[in-house]
Amino acid sequence: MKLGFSAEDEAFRAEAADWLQGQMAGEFRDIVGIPNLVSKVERRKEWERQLAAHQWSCIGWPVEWGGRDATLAQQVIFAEEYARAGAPNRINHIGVELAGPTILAFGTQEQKARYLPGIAGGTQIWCQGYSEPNAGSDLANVKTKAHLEGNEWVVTGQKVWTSLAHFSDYIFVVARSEEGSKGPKGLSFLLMAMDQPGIEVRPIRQMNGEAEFNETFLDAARCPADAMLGERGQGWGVAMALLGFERGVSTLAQQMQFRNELDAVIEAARANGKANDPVTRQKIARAEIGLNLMRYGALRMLSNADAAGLDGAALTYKIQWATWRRDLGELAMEVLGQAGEIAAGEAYEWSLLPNTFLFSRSDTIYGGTNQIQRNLIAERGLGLPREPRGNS
Amino acid sequence: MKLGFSAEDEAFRAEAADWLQGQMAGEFRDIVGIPNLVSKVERRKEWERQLAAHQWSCIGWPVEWGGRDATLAQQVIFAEEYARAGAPNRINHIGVELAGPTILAFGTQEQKARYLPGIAGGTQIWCQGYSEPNAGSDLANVKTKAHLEGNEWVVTGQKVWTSLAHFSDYIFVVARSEEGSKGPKGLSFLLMAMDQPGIEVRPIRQMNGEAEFNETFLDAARCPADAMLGERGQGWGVAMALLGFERGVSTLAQQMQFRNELDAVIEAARANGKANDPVTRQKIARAEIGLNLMRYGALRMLSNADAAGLDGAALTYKIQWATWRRDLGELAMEVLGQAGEIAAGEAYEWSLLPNTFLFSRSDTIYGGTNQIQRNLIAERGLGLPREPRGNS
Amino acid sequence: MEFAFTEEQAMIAQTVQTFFAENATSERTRAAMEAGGIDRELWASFCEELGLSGIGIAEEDGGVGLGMVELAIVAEAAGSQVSAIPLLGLATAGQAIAAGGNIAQKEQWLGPLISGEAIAAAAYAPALKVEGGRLSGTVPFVAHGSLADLFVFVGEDAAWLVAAEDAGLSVVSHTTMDQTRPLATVTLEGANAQALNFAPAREALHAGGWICLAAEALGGAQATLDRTVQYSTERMQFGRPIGSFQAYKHRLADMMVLIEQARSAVYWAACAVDEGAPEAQLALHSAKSFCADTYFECAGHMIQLHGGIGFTWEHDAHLFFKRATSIRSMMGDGDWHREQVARLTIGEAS
Amino acid sequence: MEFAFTEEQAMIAQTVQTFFAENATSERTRAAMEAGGIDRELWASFCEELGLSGIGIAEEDGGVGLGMVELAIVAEAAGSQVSAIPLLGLATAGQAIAAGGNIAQKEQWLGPLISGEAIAAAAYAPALKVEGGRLSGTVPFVAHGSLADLFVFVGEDAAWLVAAEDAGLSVVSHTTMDQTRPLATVTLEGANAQALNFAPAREALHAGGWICLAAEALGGAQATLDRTVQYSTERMQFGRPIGSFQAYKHRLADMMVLIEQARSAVYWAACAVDEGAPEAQLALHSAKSFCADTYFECAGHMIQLHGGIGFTWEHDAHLFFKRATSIRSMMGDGDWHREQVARLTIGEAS
Repeated sequence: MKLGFSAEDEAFRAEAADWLQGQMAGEFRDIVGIPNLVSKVERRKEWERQLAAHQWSCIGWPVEWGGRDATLAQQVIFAEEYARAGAPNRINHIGVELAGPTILAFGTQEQKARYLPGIAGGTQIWCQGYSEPNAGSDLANVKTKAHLEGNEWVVTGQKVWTSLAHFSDYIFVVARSEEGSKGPKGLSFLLMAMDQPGIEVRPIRQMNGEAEFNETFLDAARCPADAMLGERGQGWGVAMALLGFERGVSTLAQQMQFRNELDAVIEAARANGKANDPVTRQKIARAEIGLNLMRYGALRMLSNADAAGLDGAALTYKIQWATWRRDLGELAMEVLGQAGEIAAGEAYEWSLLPNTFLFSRSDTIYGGTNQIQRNLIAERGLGLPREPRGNS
Repeated sequence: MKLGFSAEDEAFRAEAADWLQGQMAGEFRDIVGIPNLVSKVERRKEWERQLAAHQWSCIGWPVEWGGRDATLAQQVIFAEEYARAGAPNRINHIGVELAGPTILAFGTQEQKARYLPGIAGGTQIWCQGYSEPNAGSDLANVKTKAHLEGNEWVVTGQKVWTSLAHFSDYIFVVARSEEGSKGPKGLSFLLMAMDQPGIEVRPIRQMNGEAEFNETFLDAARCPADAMLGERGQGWGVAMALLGFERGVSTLAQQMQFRNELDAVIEAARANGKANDPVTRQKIARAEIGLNLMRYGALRMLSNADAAGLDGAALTYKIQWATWRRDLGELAMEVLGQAGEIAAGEAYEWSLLPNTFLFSRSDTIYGGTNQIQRNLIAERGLGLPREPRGNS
Repeated sequence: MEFAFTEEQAMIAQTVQTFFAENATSERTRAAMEAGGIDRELWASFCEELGLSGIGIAEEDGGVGLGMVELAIVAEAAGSQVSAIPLLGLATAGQAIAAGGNIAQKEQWLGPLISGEAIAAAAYAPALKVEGGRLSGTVPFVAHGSLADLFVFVGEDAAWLVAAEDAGLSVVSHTTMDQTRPLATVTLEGANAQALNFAPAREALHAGGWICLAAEALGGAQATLDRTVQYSTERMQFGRPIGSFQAYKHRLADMMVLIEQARSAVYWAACAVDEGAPEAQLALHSAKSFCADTYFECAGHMIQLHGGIGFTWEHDAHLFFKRATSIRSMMGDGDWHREQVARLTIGEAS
Repeated sequence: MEFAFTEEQAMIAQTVQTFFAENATSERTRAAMEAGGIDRELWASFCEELGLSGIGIAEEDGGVGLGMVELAIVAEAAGSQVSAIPLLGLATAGQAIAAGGNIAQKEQWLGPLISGEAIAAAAYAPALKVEGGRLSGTVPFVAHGSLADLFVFVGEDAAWLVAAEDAGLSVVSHTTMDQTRPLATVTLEGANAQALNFAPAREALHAGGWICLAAEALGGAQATLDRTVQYSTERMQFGRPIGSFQAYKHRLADMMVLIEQARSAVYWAACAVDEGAPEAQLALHSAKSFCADTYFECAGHMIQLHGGIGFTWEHDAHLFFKRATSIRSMMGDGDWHREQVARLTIGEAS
């Protein structure tokens, strides 16, 4: 058990920090520290291409696909230095962190060659087509249908909560390819281009006033027959494996964002004197402790990643961070007081902390609500009986 | 809507206060302020006979059965003055507050004449035979059996958590009188004398070191055929109606005990300086608010008692007080610090606050766990679907 | 001692609940959010047709008498629909003028306030300085401040009444998280101030405001519960209504436990004020802090238990959530009110 | 960077878990509760057979080397059985002597402590006064104080070692809520004190003690979860195992979420101390406060989820609950540790 980094690791850190800071102080200084995922999209695409050009786009991937085969320690270091330099959140995080690793795990050599360069190269943005209006917590209740027509899959249905769909190039879609099938059986995992007449995207405005999520309507949308990942009818397994990648190194990048948010709370408390209030200090301390335990939980989870089976720390991670961030949002508003309820300008647009307060209400819902997480923990982590399905 | 008392009520208050304070300063000063239910039993029986002799034993009952037909306001006042005078908790509270009202509601004239004078007169102590080892949360799963032999019921089975059984004269037993019946159907409600060879009581030691609860073994225990309250096989309805009386005026007496406990916490905080700590002050304020809301919830519940159906405030009362007291116990230990973990003498016996801390862990369990309470609130109060039974 | 509505109170409750349910619809509230945070038509109907805007103001002053219990009944009903009306201004400034105004002030202002011709706003304003009857300074976070015709400001040892048309007064409105009751910043530069009788004005303003907010919170919390219960019987997942899942049911039960306590708190405080009970201050601080927290908790649960649609703009859940957020921070946050409870219970910290 | 047990650490973990599970049975613990709060045979086996009592003490001082990670592994296993052994005294006093003792002190005491011949206790003792090498004053709440052969006391700017046999020292034992680690009051009247090197002694005592308590709490919390999961599959109500009810399952899930964080906390702190990381103090305060709260929460859930039998003397649930209670208040309560975290994060309050 060891937390410190080796001299070799520290050399890697120096290299990464040097390059990242140079970029953020130079050519890309106009996009330093953007927290959301929807602004300055074009410039951020340029930045992601720049990362790729210098082989920093997906360092954990194999060298042959544009990565560096980086060790866990190196990935941890890169995430830290990326955040420290103020580089913006990855606009293609779904491609780099979810689609890419899943294609690496399940794709044929031909599929890898077709999709990975676009992801690694920062030229193709991806989004995720899982949830449907009646398949939310009950994710396996997918109604979107796919059937083969010649050498193409034809897909019809409706996806919802498709984050970033409005500027994505590809979407992976879980669709029912086997007629008459029910639940997790008979689903297939398809990789589809967004730019086609059969796909329409309508933004969903959230309570914070922004629209990061979308409804995606598929009306005889098409993709090649061989744009299926894994076996036909076995898409559920691929879909679940992909969710496992959500608990990968990307959690560390996310934590850097959380660190910024907590630091902003502390700064606000210092500025208005709440930092002297013992009750507030207790709450800030709890947030500080919680953030550190997330960090060390993630390191534990990543260090044990080779161990077989789902580790406890990994199963509990989603509810942990979502709850932490929701609580941080509440604390932020307590610290800010009424000032936190006033927008800077005329538009209904929120600065970092009020936005965290509002947006974090969705954190405990998307990607599996806190209730679904507790089911998973109890059933998979503790072996308790499964929740019975009703008859319908 | 009115909280204040009329001049007539205040005159009643003066009379009650005068008598109670006189007693507690005089003949019964040796039993002032005993919080538990198990010490100085004989003297307390004398006190309860004294209450009866002066018609203060059960003032809400009809005059013909030893009461005063007191109004709600008078009952509220009496509960307040009883506590203010430091009179000890009623050892026969199950008789006076549960058995008595149930007999008044369901008993024949003959049954009333047989049982009520002993309760009102303070000469017969009662206990409650509901729970069994396999009928806890699932209370209707009673296995204790009763069958008629001549003009007697013969009862065999095991009851558990029978509070005060070791010095009770009577027990009311929910038993399965109809062979082959299941669940709430086929149960009968029997009133049985404790002093007979077929009944054996074994105390259960609790985590606080005391033994207020018991196991009660019935081995061909007997009672007359007409010692059944309500109809044969309809005992569940009687049993549930009795539980309704738990939310009666007796809640006010209980709240006076809670007031003493909170006052003790405040006194301890003043004594050791914690009263100056802003974090502790917040917690004490929450307890103070919670206690007041219990009081006004109880008054609301009692003022609406004539309204048909179960009122929301009544349904939520049990979980509210049980949770409040558990939290108060935790707060008490935080305020006391390590000093709270040391007993006064060599015996494993606890003073007021540490005892509250330990004993309150059973408050959220007996009489329906917090989980069962939430089921009741959701199903009866909000009309949500019932929890499905399994197959067994 | 009878802690239940009288027949008259029950009738008022039914009337106002129906009025707000029928008129303060989501569509109208959303239109008001785009129009400065007020549904003027609704407010006019409330004042003119319902005739309850004079609650808590004596009949000789043009009011309808009655008291804080009836004010709470109204605010509870208004809150249950997140109505975009300047009720809080009336409950604070109106009460302050009725209790601390002289005859001329009452005659000038109470009639127009009760009829709805004039809108009032009030704020705690410790930073204001007075010199020769002229007020200067900045007052932030004035609820519905950009709509007000009249302001009541309460300082540390004085209270003033200022007309919005005063040349020395200017208002900047803000885009506010809760768009149904936006905040404004009022700047005074030698504005002409009429003094109110400080102690009674402040006391009445606090009682009216805290009860109004607590009762709004109660009504809002009950609405989040009712709407979520409704949703839970309609929405199916895993082949069952989601309201049949025990974890879901228990969350709803927890909401009800809080709400029933909030109900006791509101009407305890209202009764205690009406009866001049010594525990009135304890009750007011308890009600404001407990009800605001309850509303916030319940509105959060409403979002969570609605899943994805719960955090969309289209769904009403966020209206409740944002109103709850604003009630929490308005007129003293929870920690402050609890510290007042601690002072009353334990005494000052040394 | 490899935040997982080495093979050696995994082996130690397995060994000590087996040892305590087999030997620190409920029967033996209950016997120890009636016998002053120690299972002497268990402690002797631990020190002599297992050979892990020298953990964290250098081999040249008679220890077995290794560090806080291994100490945590041992304390976690001991805590999971609520073992009645003076491990905390060793983790505090032993570490303090190893870090702040001179050669003579180490030679005199470390051997007997490691072999189990001598038992140590330690306490924060700001009220002690020293005059000419003689200590006077009262030290309350000394864990296992009535069994100790040796005391380490830490004042505000000095630390001392006092032998229990010193004529100037007397001990009064107390009936304590947690009977597996009773508290005593030690009174000193001119007792002969040997000074330790203050700063390193205090630092080592704190690190050893906080890690020991946090790890005990982790082990205890995990045991409450494991035992409740076990019970939930056996106990039937309503014709179903109670562990099939969603509200019950979710409570167990909440326990697991806390416990996994507690596990991260313990080993983060232990690693940080072993590696001399600058964040070691932050980690220690985090671990002590978080793990103690987690244990208390989980032990409370254990009682609740066992229903009636959960609050009986006969069932083990109260042993966990009382140990959790004592860990919470021992060596700084949660509020104090969190205030230290706040100082490290925000700075001093002004």
